[in-house]
Amino acid sequence: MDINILGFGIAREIFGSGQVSLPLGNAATVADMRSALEKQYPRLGQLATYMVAVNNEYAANTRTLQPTDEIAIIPPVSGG
Amino acid sequence: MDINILGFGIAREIFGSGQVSLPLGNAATVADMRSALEKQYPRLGQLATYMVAVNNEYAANTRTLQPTDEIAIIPPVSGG
Amino acid sequence: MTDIRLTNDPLDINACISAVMTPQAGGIDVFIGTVRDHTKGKTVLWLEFEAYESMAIMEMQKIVASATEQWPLHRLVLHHRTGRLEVGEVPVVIAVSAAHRDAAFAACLYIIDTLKQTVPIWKKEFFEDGEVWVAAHP
Amino acid sequence: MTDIRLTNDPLDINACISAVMTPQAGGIDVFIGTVRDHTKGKTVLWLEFEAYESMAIMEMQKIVASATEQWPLHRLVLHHRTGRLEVGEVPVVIAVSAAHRDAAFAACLYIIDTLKQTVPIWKKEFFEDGEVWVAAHP
Repeated sequence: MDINILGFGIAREIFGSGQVSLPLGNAATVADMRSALEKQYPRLGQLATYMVAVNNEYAANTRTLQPTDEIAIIPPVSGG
Repeated sequence: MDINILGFGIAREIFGSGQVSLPLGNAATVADMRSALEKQYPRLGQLATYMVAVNNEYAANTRTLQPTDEIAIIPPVSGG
Repeated sequence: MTDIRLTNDPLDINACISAVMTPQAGGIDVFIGTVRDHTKGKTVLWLEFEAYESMAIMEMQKIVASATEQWPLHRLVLHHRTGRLEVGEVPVVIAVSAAHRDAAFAACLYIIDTLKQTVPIWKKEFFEDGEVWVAAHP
Repeated sequence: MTDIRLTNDPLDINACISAVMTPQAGGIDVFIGTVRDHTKGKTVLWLEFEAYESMAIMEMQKIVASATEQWPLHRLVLHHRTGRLEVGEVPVVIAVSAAHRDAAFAACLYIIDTLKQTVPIWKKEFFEDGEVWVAAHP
């Protein structure tokens, strides 16, 4: 399946775009997505940390992804 | 000596005036003044507590009073 | 910069906040006291605040000096009102700016807590059936 | 009453405070973030705030719900700004009213602390010699 991934802040700059598409095996998890994404965008692995949001909520690494999910990369937040 | 005593809040109402005069022995202390004052104004002794200020500062009971001191009765404060 | 004031006039919250704003500050904490419409289940009609003015100013200065010693603050405003205040009106405004928010919060809380313990200001509550000097009796 | 907002427009501090005033409240605590002119010794020219809007609103709602569960509050306003902000401008305003000041202070501090940890908003600092996404790198 192909999943779409939103990028914000420095992730958006690393992607060179606010959204990228990534091919993943069916039943891929957040952890699988992280690995594939960091292979394609090595600068992502150099961040202090980053979270993954699925459908506007922080998601655990074990969560299985669906092609219809809204998935986003959340670099360390710095609002306020 | 005669000392002048300022009253605020409920103390002013107990005195019936913002200032009263009280005869005290020379070298009288704050404690002496409290006793004499409570004899004259028994309702003062019924307050939750009250402090005495001398020259705009809270004063200990052992402090000796001078006729030139600015003395004030400070009932429980309730500002803010 | 610190600005301490005891006044019969309505307090200007906006002016207090503007006065503590500075490009060096990262955070501002503001405490605004307001007159509540009830106390212990009884309806409050209005309040009257009385102060021992000269001493109140001195005690407010002590509190502000202590706060600026305890925390790295940029600017500080402490205004207290006296006289008759209606429900909803503002007896006190404290505004503190600091490089970091923790200092601003801690100082602001310290100032209002200490003011309520040490500054010679008295509040009388007026009810339909009488009036009470707050905290005067056990 | 709670009012949560994420906006590109300048925040109106006065309106935030007026919105939480109520005759039931005895105290209001307000936190105002301001853009500092320096960070780690370097001069900041301006900031840019970017948000993942739909999720940021949801996280702000969670924080507000958690605060109103933890403390007895009357009214609560949480406004955050996005886009370019100059030094001295205001990225965030939090205003909380409660019957007692301790609840207002605690809730206000909890909200800003948690917002800085969980709400997907990002700040980029612009210096004379470059730009940095705050906290992105170790």
